Amino acid sequence: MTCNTFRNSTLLASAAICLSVSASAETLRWASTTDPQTMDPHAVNSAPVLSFLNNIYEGLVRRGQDMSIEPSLAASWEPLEGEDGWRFNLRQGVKFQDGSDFTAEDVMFSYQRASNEAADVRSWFAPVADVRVVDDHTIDFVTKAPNPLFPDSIANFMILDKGWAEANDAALPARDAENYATMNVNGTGAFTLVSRDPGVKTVLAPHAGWWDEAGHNLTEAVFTPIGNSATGLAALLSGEIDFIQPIPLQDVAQVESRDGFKVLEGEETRVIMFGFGHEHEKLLYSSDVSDANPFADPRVRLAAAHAIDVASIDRVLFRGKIEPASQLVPADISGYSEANSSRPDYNPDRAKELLAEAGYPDGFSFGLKCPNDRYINDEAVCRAAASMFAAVGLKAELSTGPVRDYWPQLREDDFDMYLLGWSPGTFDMEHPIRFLMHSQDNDKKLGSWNFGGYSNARVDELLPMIQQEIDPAKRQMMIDEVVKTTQSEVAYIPLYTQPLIWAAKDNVDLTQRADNFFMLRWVTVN
Amino acid sequence: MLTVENLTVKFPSRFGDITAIEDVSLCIQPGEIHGLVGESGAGKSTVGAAIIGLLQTPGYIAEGDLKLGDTDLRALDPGEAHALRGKRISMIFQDPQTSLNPLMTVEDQLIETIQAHENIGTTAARTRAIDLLEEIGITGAAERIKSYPHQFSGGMRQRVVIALALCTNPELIIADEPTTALDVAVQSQVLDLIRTLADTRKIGFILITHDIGVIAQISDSVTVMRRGCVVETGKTAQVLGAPQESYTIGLMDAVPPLDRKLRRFRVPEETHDSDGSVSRAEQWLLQGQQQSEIGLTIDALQVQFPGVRTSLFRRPEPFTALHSVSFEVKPGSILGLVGESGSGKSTLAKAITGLVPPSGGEMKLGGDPLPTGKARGRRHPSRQLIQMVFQDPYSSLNSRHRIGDILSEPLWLYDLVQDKDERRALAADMLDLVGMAPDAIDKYPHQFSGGQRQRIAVARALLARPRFLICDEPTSALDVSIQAEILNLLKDLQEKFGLTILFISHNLAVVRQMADDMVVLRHGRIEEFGPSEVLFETPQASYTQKLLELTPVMPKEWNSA
Amino acid sequence: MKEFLKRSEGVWLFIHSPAAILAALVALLTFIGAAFAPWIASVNPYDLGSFSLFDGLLPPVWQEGANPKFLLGTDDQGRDMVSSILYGARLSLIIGLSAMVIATVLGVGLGLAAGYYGGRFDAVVMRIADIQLALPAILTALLIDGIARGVLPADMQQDLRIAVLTLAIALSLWVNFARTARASTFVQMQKEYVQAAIIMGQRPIRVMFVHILPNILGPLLVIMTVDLASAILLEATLSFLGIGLPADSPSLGTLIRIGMQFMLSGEWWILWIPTLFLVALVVSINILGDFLRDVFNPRLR
Amino acid sequence: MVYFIFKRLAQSVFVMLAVAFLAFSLFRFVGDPVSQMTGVETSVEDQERLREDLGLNDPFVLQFARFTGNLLQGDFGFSYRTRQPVAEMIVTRIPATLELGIVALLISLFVGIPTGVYTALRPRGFVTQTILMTTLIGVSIPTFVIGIMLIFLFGVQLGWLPTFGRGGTVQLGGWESSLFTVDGWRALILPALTLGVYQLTLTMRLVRAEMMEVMRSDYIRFATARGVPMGRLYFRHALANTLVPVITIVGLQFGGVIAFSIVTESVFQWPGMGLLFLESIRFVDIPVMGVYLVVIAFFFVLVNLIVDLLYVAIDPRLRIKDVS
Repeated sequence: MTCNTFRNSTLLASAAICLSVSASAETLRWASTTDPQTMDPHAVNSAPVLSFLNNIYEGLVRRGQDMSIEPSLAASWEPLEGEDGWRFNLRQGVKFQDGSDFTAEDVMFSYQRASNEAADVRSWFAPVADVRVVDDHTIDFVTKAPNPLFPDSIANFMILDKGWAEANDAALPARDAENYATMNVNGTGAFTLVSRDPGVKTVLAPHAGWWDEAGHNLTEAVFTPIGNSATGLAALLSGEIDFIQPIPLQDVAQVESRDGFKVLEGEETRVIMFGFGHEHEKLLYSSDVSDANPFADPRVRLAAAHAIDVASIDRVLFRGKIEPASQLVPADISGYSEANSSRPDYNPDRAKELLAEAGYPDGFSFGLKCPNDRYINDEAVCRAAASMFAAVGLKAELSTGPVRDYWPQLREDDFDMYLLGWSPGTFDMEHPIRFLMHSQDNDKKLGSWNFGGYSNARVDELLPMIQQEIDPAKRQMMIDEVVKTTQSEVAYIPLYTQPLIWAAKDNVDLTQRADNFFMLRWVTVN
Repeated sequence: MLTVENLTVKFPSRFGDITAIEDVSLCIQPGEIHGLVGESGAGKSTVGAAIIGLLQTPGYIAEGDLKLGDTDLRALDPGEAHALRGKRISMIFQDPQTSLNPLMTVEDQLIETIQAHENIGTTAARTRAIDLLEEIGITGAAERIKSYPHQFSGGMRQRVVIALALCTNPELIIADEPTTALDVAVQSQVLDLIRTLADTRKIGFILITHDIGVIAQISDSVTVMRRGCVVETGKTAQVLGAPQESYTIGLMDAVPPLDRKLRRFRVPEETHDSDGSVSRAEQWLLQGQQQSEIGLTIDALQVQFPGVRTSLFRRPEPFTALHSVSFEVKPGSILGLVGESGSGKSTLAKAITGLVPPSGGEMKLGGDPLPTGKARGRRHPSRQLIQMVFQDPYSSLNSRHRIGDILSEPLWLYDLVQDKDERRALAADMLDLVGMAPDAIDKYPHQFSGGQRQRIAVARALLARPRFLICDEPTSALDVSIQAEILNLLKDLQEKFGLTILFISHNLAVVRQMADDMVVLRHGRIEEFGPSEVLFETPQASYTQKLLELTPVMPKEWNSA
Repeated sequence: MKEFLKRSEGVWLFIHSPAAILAALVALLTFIGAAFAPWIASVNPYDLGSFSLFDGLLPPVWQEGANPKFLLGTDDQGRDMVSSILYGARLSLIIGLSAMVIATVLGVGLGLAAGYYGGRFDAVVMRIADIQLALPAILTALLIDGIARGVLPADMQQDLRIAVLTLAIALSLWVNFARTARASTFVQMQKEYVQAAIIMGQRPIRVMFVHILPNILGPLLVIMTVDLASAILLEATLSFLGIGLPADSPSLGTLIRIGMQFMLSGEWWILWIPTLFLVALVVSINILGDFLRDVFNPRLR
Repeated sequence: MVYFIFKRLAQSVFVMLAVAFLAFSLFRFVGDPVSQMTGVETSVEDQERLREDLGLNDPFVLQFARFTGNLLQGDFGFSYRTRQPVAEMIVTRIPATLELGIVALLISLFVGIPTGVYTALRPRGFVTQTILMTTLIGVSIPTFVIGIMLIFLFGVQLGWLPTFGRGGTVQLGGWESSLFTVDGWRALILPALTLGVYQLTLTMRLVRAEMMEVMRSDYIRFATARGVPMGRLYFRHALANTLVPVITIVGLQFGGVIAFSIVTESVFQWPGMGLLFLESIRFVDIPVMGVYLVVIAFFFVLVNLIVDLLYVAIDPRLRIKDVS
């Protein structure tokens, strides 16, 4: 490979950088904003951790470049006969990175570990009634009800080596104190951990005994978290890193204008939306309406939807890189309701009419809460939206804050309207229905992110049916009904699908997956 | 050796050049001590600075010739001038506390100076330095040379300064107020040393001072300066003994004699001619005399200050500033309190005014016990009855307040006059009484000279209608002629209003002019207490005798007026 | 006459210092612009209805594609940069000035009292000052912000963001005042006019504030200007770290924080115009501080 | 002397305890650690259980007592975010911050003192005015803007220096140092410069002011009158006497430098304590924040103690008793 094709500086100093960067031909240096908090695949259910660890650990199933489910540690699976659940036929001859064999006992152990109270990922196993080891390479997951999506939902359920974990006193995920698995790994995946300096640098190397054919040509991969996006961009442009995810979208032009770099753009699966305090009796932050909650009226909610000019948000704030959203998942997610793919148009006059019909011809003021460090341009979008609301008489008192105290505020019902982004963990429409549309029900663990308390009996009724329906057509019909209902009631105002923007040197070939996971096994450095 | 001819120094300012000294001519021979005397602002220090080439920027020599031997000092470039400094001309400053670098040992400073002008090894330089120190009276110099300046007492430190000026064998030393900061005894030693050096080493000295006693004692010749000009110059005995100029005559008249008590000083122009009518302020003060003259008795007063704690386990030794001091200020009299620095004079004043709590003994004001320290409430009558005039007129008046506000404050505070306008009128009258123009009332303190400020301070004290006045070195910061005026004023007021005064001073001659009785204080103990005339004529304590002996005086016949 | 000359010394020095004149001019114009922002600015950037995203990212008039309505262009929300800067300067100055005033009152009060009473009280005040110094400004800001969030009702928090930020900045600045006031008070306590006042039986409050305070104002005035500059910068830094003001009521610091995103994107004006403005303002205030220092301390001339 | 140090230590402990208390009292308000520790799919019930396990539902005083008690026993707890021992996390980050702070300080001293002396001796020169104005502008630009500007100028456009991180480091008995490799030094230059600009200006102005004062003192005039060579006069006599106030302020500021390195570290992705602290705030990592604050307070009191001892070393008046 050449030292640098993007800059022909004759300076010694810059040459030195290049030498250090390209000391080993197939080293990939990459950066992202957040460091994975832990190397334990069951301790934390967060995207940075799962994304990173998917390079080291593997699940029974995995997602391909197009997000489709494909066999991984399970070579195949089929529904159980006579009871609800799935049988997984495990792949033979798979070895962990320390050389020990992969068996059904490891899956069993990992299941117990991941479904333990100390694990943050245990919600994945809520439908599971029992797990049985059939033989060394067969394991049954018995579910409480028919669950056609179960294999899809455990793509991030990663398998640890039982013997290794027990020998190192890491049989359970670390909850308040660290254990061996926090800093050490033993997976079956394509890469293994060479060294880790949390928050500074993590080095990976290929796992020589990986069962699958390596689609990459790396000998080493070095990860550095860079929190400040400007610094990250500078690091890429100066050649110190080969790849960064994400870059700010306003810098896309800058990267593209330079030789030797490329920008990878795509749509994430995350839909950004506004939510309402449906069940609130009155507005919390209003200076003119104190005894009622206008947002309880669907006409007001629809007026708010008509007030938003997504096209302008796209043009100015996102430079044409977002897709307007009509429902809570983007189009390529399973269960997407094609039948309900239109969203309320930008129509301020109609909005004013609706407000007048609802009895608020002059509008009213209310509190709009937004995070300022969670989603791309979250604060700017809210400011723009507030300005658009104001144009139809909806005077938003905007309050933005870091996500660390944003969630508590939402949980405490401290809002009139709020911004939320949702990425379906299972890549299926059922996920947002379960978390965002079903009535809040702590016992059944449903509607846990339905902060506004939207409640529709028919939706509640349909959710279990959707979850259990095996026939795709019937299932889609039910989903269409849910989407139609929630659209007509304007349960949420879906705004757009968040874009995914990565940048890399020209000589790096990689795959951008819609879940924002970066998979080293598809990287080639030329 | 040194000839100064028609020297004029100017300081450019935004109002054009200000002439600091004009047309000054001097001539100094080897071994001669030439006194340069004058009141503040006379330009004496500027002459010294011009000769050694250290005029404060942006001052410059506008005219005149400066010659040291054959060297034309004005023709030197900065490098040559700097090389000449120390080598041929050196200088001694007023305050030995500040003129030595506190961070370097005496040895370093001496060796550095010697080596700056001579190509000489460090060992040789050290030997020379030690010899020099021994010569000027520092015993055990070989050890003490290793010390830092702060480890020497004031007099010893001034000797070190002299050694530094001397170590390069200069032809001329300019001594700028070399003894002003020193006590009488030390002053005498330093003056003797200068005399000896002039005689033995044939060094010419320019002795700049405001103290005519000092000049009289050691200088061979003298130049009297005033406002940048030479008034009179010549042999000391001739200029001071038989002054020709009226200014010099007035100056000599203002010098308080040690050997007798004058009723009043003869002041050239009496600043305030009283037309005989009784002013309103005077009337007001006299009205306040319901209480008759008041005395102060001090019995076994002891003051201790806590020492600095240096150990976790030992309580620090307290420092005793006053050891069981007892004396009495008779009603309507003036008691003089003399002592050298550190004798406890000021502590005593602070104890009486309540600033410092005594650890033992008691005080009585006019027969009533006087509460001490914090026990004395803000509203205690003594707060009004006892007033104080401070040493430094530049610091005793709040520079941010107008004179009117300063003077009205006691009237308001003690609720003596309720009406604001009346207070103002009375303050103006009081200014008149102390010899100031009443229009001063709208001005700020910095617009007045030291003497005028001291008058204002006296006026402020009077406006409290006090019966007992403490004057803590009220004239030591003033020029002699001003001192004479203030002393006259105090005498007049005391007589007129029957005040009782505690007059604190280090200057025996001044005390003699003022005091009826006298206390001599030393290291916090009373050496002697008695009627002042008796004490001056037949001192009993050896300490008092020594003090009287060492105070520089003019030959009797000079001060014949 | 002498009085006049003494007074006019500052004036004389001033008219002979081009830097001071220029700085005063910049500061004065900023103050006027900030004070009259609601009347000068074409739009009110706090009024969400007064601007539109449609006008977003327009360049300054001298660049191609500009709209003459927006002299210095618009930001990503379509806000007029000129108006934003005027309002931003207004907010920055309100915060800076109030923080400075609070810090002065608090610091000078404590410093004066510590210097006056000395002893144990002094020791306590100085320990508190140590604690404050050991808590960096950002932490103080977090602390105050957090307490306000815990104590104040929710609907007041947003309105009080400015007050909270101001208080946080003030708290991290007061120590400087306290130390200076204390040291100066120690010096003044040795002066005879103070002793005279105490001997006369004046109330400590009067001695401190009527007698001592006017005499220590000089150095305090210098610190006040320097700290006004630091307060404005500190506000900018806190905004950068995300504990400053919300983006819908932008101060200069917030404008710069927002502008940072556009550093490389070609919309240079969103970052550099507010930055230049801030630098000009802070430099001017600092130059005036220097000038005051020279006036009060002739030895530095 | 021993008593003096003892007294300072007692004061230091008090200050640190007070800082710990203040710091701890703010944690309740920073946010909810549990919502940061768990994923979106975690049930409310599981969150509540975690909250209980961490003792977050206990009364504030109890939480503080537990924190201080553990601290005094040397138990610094575990990070909520990474589950690592806090002591280890902080200790591994200390070298980076200290090296950055000290190099910034050294830059400020080695540039600030000479320029301060120069500008004091030639107060009216053109060069002096230029230096004064440049540094004034330097301190008027927010640190984060300076940092990013430097990165893009030297890192991207010129390509001379790295844009982030510490570069090559060497392990020296647990102390990870970047001072022993060329690479490390290259990485250090920009952040240290960014952090040092303010400090430099302060030092320079302070030296200048003090120097101008000292140059008028009697002992300098006396030394001039004795013909002491100019170089010696300026440096041995004048500069030495300006050091006491300079050390006071520089010492006081060093605590601030360490704390303010938060901004610099965040801009340069410098793996020091400040960066760790910022991450901890984001994740409401209470144990890390608490220990960080106590460590900062410790550095502050330590620096103050060193400053006091330096006084004694410099000024013989404090070292040797006055005999007179």
